[in-house]
Amino acid sequence: MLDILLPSLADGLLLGFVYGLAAMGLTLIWGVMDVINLSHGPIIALGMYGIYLTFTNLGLNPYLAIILVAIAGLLLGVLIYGVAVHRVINAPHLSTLLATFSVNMILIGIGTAVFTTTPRNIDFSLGSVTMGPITLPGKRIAAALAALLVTGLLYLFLYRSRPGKHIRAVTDNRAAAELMGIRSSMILALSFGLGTMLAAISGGLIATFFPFTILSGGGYELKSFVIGVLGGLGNPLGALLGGLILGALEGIIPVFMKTTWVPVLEFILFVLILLIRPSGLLGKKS
Amino acid sequence: MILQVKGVSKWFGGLEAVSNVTLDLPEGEILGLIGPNGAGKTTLFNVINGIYPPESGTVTFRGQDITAKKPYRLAKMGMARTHQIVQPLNELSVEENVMVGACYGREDHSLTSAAEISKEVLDFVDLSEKAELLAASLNVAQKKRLELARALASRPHLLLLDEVLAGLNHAEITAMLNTIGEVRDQGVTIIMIEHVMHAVMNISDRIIVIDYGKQIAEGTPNEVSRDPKVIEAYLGDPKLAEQLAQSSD
Amino acid sequence: MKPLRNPGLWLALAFTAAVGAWPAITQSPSSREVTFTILMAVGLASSLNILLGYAGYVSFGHIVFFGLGGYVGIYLVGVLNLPFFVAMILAGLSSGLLAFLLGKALLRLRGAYFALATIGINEVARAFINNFEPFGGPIGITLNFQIYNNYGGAATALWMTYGTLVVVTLIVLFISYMVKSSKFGLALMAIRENENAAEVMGVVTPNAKTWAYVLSAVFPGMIGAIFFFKNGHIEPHDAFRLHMSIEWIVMVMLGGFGTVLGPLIGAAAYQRLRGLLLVSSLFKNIQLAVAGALLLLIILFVPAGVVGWLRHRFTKLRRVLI
Amino acid sequence: MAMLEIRDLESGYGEVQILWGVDLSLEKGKLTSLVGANGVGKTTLLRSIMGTLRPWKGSIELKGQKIGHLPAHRKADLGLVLVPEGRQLFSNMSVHENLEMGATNKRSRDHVERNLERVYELFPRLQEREKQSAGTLSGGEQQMLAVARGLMAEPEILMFDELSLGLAPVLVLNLFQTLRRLKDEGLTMLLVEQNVHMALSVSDYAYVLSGGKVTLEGPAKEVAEDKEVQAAYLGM
Amino acid sequence: AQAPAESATFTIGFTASITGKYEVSSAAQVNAFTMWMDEINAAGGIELGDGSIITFDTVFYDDESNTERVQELYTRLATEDNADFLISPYSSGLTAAAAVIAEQYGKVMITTGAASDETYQAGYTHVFQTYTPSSRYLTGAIDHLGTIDPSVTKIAFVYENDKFSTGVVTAAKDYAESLGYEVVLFEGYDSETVDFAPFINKIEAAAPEAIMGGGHRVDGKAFALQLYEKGLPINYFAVLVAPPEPEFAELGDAALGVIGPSQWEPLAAFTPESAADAGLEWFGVLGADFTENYIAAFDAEPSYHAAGGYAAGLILEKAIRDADSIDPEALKTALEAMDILTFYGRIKFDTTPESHGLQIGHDMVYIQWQMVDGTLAKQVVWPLEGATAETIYPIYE
Ligand SMILES: Nc1ncnc2c1ncn2[C@@H]1O[C@H](COP(=O)(O)OP(=O)(O)OP(=O)(O)O)[C@@H](O)[C@H]1O
Ligand SMILES: Nc1ncnc2c1ncn2[C@@H]1O[C@H](COP(=O)(O)OP(=O)(O)OP(=O)(O)O)[C@@H](O)[C@H]1O
Ligand SMILES: [Mg+2]
Ligand SMILES: [Mg+2]
Repeated sequence: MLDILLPSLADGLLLGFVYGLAAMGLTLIWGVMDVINLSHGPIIALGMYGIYLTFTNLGLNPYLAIILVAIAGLLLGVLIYGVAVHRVINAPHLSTLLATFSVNMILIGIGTAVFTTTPRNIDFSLGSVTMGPITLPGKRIAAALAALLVTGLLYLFLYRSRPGKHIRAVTDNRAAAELMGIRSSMILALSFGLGTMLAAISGGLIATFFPFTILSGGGYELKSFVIGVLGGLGNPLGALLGGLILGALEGIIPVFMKTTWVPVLEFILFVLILLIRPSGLLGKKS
Repeated sequence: MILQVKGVSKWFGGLEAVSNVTLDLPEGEILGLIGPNGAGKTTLFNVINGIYPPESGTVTFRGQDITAKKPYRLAKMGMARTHQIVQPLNELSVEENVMVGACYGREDHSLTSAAEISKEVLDFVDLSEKAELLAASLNVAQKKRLELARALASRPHLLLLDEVLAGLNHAEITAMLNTIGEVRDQGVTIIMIEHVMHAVMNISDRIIVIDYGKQIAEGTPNEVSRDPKVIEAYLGDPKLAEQLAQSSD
Repeated sequence: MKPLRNPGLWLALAFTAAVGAWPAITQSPSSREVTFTILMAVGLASSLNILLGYAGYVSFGHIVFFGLGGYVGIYLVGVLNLPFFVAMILAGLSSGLLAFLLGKALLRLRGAYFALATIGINEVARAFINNFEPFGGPIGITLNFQIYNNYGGAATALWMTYGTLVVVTLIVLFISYMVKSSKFGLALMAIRENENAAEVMGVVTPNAKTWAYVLSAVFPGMIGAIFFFKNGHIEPHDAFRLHMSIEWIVMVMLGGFGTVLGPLIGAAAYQRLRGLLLVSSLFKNIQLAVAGALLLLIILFVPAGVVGWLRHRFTKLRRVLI
Repeated sequence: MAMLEIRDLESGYGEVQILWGVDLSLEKGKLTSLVGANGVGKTTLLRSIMGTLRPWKGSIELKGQKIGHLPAHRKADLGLVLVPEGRQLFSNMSVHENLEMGATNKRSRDHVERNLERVYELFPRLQEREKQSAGTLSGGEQQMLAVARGLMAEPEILMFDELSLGLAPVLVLNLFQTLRRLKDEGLTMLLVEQNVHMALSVSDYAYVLSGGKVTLEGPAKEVAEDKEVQAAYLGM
Repeated sequence: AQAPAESATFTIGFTASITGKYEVSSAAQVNAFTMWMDEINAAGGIELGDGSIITFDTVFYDDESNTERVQELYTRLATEDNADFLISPYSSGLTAAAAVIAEQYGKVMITTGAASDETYQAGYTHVFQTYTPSSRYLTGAIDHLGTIDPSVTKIAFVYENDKFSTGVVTAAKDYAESLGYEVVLFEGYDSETVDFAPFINKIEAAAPEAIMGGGHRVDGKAFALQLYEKGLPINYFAVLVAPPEPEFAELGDAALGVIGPSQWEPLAAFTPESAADAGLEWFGVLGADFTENYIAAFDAEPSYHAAGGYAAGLILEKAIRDADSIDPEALKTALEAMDILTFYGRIKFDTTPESHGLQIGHDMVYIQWQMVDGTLAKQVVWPLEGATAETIYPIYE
C-alpha cells in the first residue's frame, strides 16, 4: 500500500499547487468584488492556448512564455471588467454573475470557432526526478515552484503594498474607500485583472503537462470553487492550502478505493467543511 | 416581574462584554439603560433577545426560562426590539417592513389585518408619507423610526429600544418621547438604551448604569445622576459643559 | 385586495396557456417541441425563483432535483413499469424529500456558502449515480420504445408529455404567485433582505427556508421525469449538467428576480433567443458567442431584469407586473 | 476668500429632488454649522459636496477652483474630507487598518505615524481595541473610529455628519473640545449635528436648511437667538 | 441535354455539434457526409428506374453537444423541414434522444459516430448503425495481443466512466477472461480526467503486461503521455478514440507504439477484388480516392469519423438504388437486406427484433504509431490481412 501511497500523494500535492493558483484567481475576484466570475474557466483555457501558441509557433520556452501570458491575462481581465462588469457592479446582486456568464459564452463561442476542440498538448520535457520510491516529472515540479512563487508575490502585494491594501479596503466598503481618496473603479479593474491573470498563469502551467481543449477550463473552475471554500474566499494562502488539500485527496483516495469515488468524497468533504467552518480553514471562526 | 436577568455574563474572546448582570423588571415600567460607549448595553440586549447565548446566567421572561431561546420564539412570546445599527429590509416597502412585524409577532396576524396595523403604526411614528417607498430610500433617522414601527407592530409585552433618539433634534426628541410614553400607557414594558440624557432622565422610572460590562449604579434618575461614579464614567463634569458653551465667542 | 383578483396573475396564466395550446391548435409537432423547451425552462426557472428570488438563497446546483427526478421517473416507468403519471408524482416527491433533508443540513449556510454547497451536492449526486449500478452507472437507462405504446404510441406519448408539462408549468406559475402574495412569501422576502432582522421579528427562518427549498425542488423533479421520459434515455452527465442550473439563474435574473412574471419572461426570452440563433443560418457557427454578446447587452442595459425595469418605468402598472 | 463656495446646488435621488438651490460658503479656519429638521437634506448636501452623490446642478468651488464635477476620491486628494453618516467603516479590517486607510490621500500618506499618535491620544479607547475588527466595535466606538479616521486624512476642510450620534455625554464634551482645538489649528469645518444647542454654541457661523433651501444664515449666536430656530430645534 | 422525366430533391436532416465537446469529431463526420452529397449532386444525382432524378440537400442545426435540444431539433427536421431521411448526431447519448423522434415519425435514420449497443436494443426499427458497436471495439486487440505474444497473462483495463467506454471495456473484459487472461485492474475514471497519476501508480502495483481502455480524445492523449513519462515496463497499450486522430502525433515520442482501434484507416485497402474474394458486392469509391478528395476539400487527413460520415452517405445511396425509391419503408427494406463491401469495410445490419439495426458486418482495424522515415505515422497492425507494418512489441522497454 505504502508503495502506491507515497508516489500518489507526491503527485497530488504537486498538482495541488497549481490548482491553488487557479483558485486564487477565482477567490480574489469573489472575495474582493463579490463577483462570481463564471468566465474563469475559459480564461484558464486561454492561458493554455497562450503557452501552446507561443511554444509551437515561436518556440518560446514555456516558462518564459508564462510571463507573456500573465501580462495578457491582466490586460484581458481589465478589458473584461471594463466592458462587461463595471456597469453592473452596483446593480442588483448576481447581475455580475450573468455578465461573466455571457463573457463565458462569448469566449467559448469564439474559442471553439478559432481553435476547434481538437485536444492540444505541448511536447516539451524536463525529465524527471527520482527519490526512493517516488518519481516526479520535472514539469510538475517546475509548475509547483512557479505557483509557489506567484502566491508569495501576490501575498506580498496584497498585504504589504499600497494598492494591495486598497484592494482590501475597496472589498470591505466601496463607498468609504472613495471617501478616503481611493479610486475604486481602478482598484476593481486591477483586482479583476489580477484574478484573470492568476487564472491564465495556472492555465499556462497546466498546459505544460496536461492536454487540453478550449473547454478544459470548466473542470478547473469547479475545483477552484471547492478550493476557495476550503481556504476561505479572498485569501491567497488559504487558496494554496485548499489546493494542496484537494491535491492530496486526489492522490490518496484512489489508493484505497475506485478513483471514481474521488469526487463523491471530495464534495462530501467540501459540504462538511462548509457546514463546520464556513469561512474556510484559514478564515475566522464564524 | 416580566423580565428577570440573573448573573448573566457574555464573553467575546478575552473580553467580558457583559459581566454578571442581574436585573428585575416589573410590568409597565420604563427602565433606562445607560453607560459609556462599549459598556455592553447592546450586548445585554442581544443576550436577552436570544441573539447570543450567554456564557453564564439565566434570563426569565413572563415566568419562562428563555436563556438562549431563538429570537423568533421570543418574538412570538411578546418581545420586540429595535437595532442601534439599523436593519431595514431594504428592497421591501416601508409598509411591508412593518407588516412582517405584525404577521410574525405575538399576535400572528393575517396579511390583511397586518396591513391595517401597519397603517396605524406608521401613523403613530409619523412615517405614513413614506409607506409606499422602499425602506432603502429612508435616511438613518427615518430608518430608526421604522425600527420602532416594526417593533410596535408585533404588539409586544416587552420592548427593547436601542438608541431610538439618536439623530433626532430637540423638538423631534420631545415628539418621540411622547410616542414612547403612549406606548407605555398601552401597557408595554420598556427598556431603553439612550445617550440623550435629558430624555432618558425624563421618561425612565428607574435607571441602570453599566460600565465595562458591570452594573455600577441603579436607582431613580435623580439618584443616578448624582452618583459620582456615574458622573466620572459617563456624564462628565457638568461644569465643563457650561464652560464650553460660554467660551465660544 | 384579494390576491386572486390580481389581473396580472390571470394574464400570465392565460398567456402561458395560450402559448401552450398553440401547437395543439395548429397540430404542429415542431412548434410543440420548441414550446416544450421554452415551457420547461419557464417551469424550472419559476421554481428556482421561489428560493432564489423570494428567499434570496442562490442554488447553483438546483439541477440536482431535475436529475434526480429524471432518474426516479425513468426508473419507475422503464424498470418497474409504473404508469407515467404515478412515476412523475413520485419523482417530484423524491426531489422534495431530498430538498427537505438537504435543507435541514444546508440552509444553516448563508450567501455564497450555501450556493457553493449546492454545487457540491450536485457533483456528489452525479458522481454517486455514476457509480450506482441500479441506475445503470455511467451507461444510464434507455427506455424501450415499446413503453410508448402503453400511451397510445410514441406520437400520442409525446403529445401527452407535452400536455403534462403545460399543466405543470401553469401550476408552478400559480404557486409562485400564491407564495409571493402570501404571508409565507413575505417571510421569505424578509429573510432575503436581512435574515437576522427577520428572526428578531419572529420569522421562524429555518422552517420558512426549508419549505421554500422543498417547494422549489418538487417541480424540477416532476419536470425532470417528464423530460427524460420523452427523451427516452438518461445518463449522469445529462441529468446533472451544472451549466443548466446556471442558465436557470440567468433566466430568473434576466426577467427580474423575485417576481412572478420575471422568470416567465426571462426563460421564454432566453430559450427563444438561443433557439432562434441555433437555427439561424447566419450565426450557426458562432451562435454561442452571438448569444453571449446579446445577453451581455441586455444585462448591461437592463440590469434589474425586464420586469424590474418595467416596474420602474411604468409605476402605474406595478400592481399588474407581479 | 471663502475656502468652499457652493452656489445654487440642486440634487436628489432618482427623480426625487431634495435640494432646491442651496448657497453656502465656508470661511477658512471657521467652524460652520448646518441645522435642519430630520430628512430635510443635510446628508444629501454633504454627499453632493463630497461627490458620492452626483449634484444635478450648481457649482462648487474649492479655493476658487471648480470641483463640482470631480469624483469623491479626487476631492479627498484636494483635502475635502467627510465623516459620513452611518460611519462607513471598513468593518472587516482592524481598527488600526481603518485608521491607516484614513491616511490614503496624497496629502496624508506620509504622516501616518504622527497622526496615529494624535488620534489615539484623543480616543484612548481605540488604542485598546486596536486589533479588533471594526465591525464588532460598539456603536459609540465605531463613531469614534469614524471621526478618528477623518482626522487621519489631514483634511483642509472637514465635514461631520452627525458627529455625536450615539456617543456618551462625556465623550461628546471631549469631542466638542477637540473641535475647538482643531479650529484653533486653522482647520475649516462644517458640522451637521442634532445636538443643535451644543453645535451652535461652538460654531462661528450657521445655516438653517428647510424645504431644500437655506432659509436662514448668520453668525451662530444670532441664529441661536432666532425665535423659529429656538422653537424648532432647541426645544425652547 | 434531355430533361429528366421528373426530379426531386431529397432532404437529409441532422444535428451537428458545432459547439461543445464533440465539435471536432462531429465536424469531420459532417464534412465527409457533405462531400459525399456534393459528389453525387455533381454527378447529376441518382436516376431511378422511372427516370426521375434524385438530388440531395441537407438541413442541420447545432445541438451544442448536449441532449437538451436534440429532440426539438430533430422534430423540426422531421416535420417543419420535411427531411426525408435522418443522420444521427455524434455520440451515443445524443443519438438515443434523436432515435425516439426518428422512429416516431417513421424516418429512416443512419447513425454514425454512435457505437453503443443499447440504442439498437431499445426496439427501434428505423435506426441503422454504421459503426462497429462498442461491444466489439477492443475484442480485436485481445486477439491481436494473443497472436503476437501468447505468453501474456495479465491485462489492466483503465477506462472513461461513460456510456461508450464502459460498454467497450465490459465486453472486452468478458472476452479476455473467456480466453484465460487475468484482469488485474478494472477501473473507470471520470470524463474529463487528465491526471492519470493515481491510475499509473495503481498499474505499477498491479504489474500488468498490457493496458487497454481510454475513452475520448483529451483523456486518451493525457493517459498516453503520462504513462510514457512514468516509464512503466508495459508491453502493449491500446486506447480508444484518441490514437487514430492525427493530432495524436503532437505527443511526440509518447505516441510511439500506442495502439488504437479505428473504424477505418486510409491505409486499409478494401477493394472490389477483396469484395469478390469474400463474395460480397462492392459499392462506392476506393479508399485512396476518398482520402485524396477529402484532403483536397478540407486540407486535413480524414479520420475514421470522417469515413463514417461518408459511409453513411454511401449506405443511403445504395439503399435508394436498391429500393429504386425514396419511400422510407422501401428504404428500410433495402437497408435490412444490405450486405456490401465499401472503402469503409463491410456493411450489414442485424434484423432480429432484439437488436434491429445493429452493425454486424463491419470490423475494427487497429493502428499503431510508428516511426516511418523519421516521422511519426500510423500503421495498421491488425487484422493481419490488412496490416501495413509489423507490430512494435513490446512498446516500452
Ligand atoms: N461580536 C463581537 N466580537 C468582539 N467584540 C465585540 C462584539 N460585539 C461587541 N463587542 C465588544 O463588546 C463591547 C460591548 O459592546 P456593546 O455593543 O454592547 O456596547 P454598548 O454598550 O452598546 O456601546 P454603545 O453605547 O457604544 O453602543 C465593546 O467593546 C465591543 O467592542
Ligand atoms: N438613497 C436614497 N434614496 C432615495 N431617497 C433618499 C435616499 N437617502 C435619503 N433619501 C431621502 O432624502 C431626504 C433627505 O435625506 P437626508 O438624509 O439628506 O436628510 P437629513 O437632513 O440628513 O436628515 P437626518 O437629520 O435625518 O439625517 C429624506 O426624505 C430621505 O428619505
Ligand atoms: Mg450599543
Ligand atoms: Mg442626515
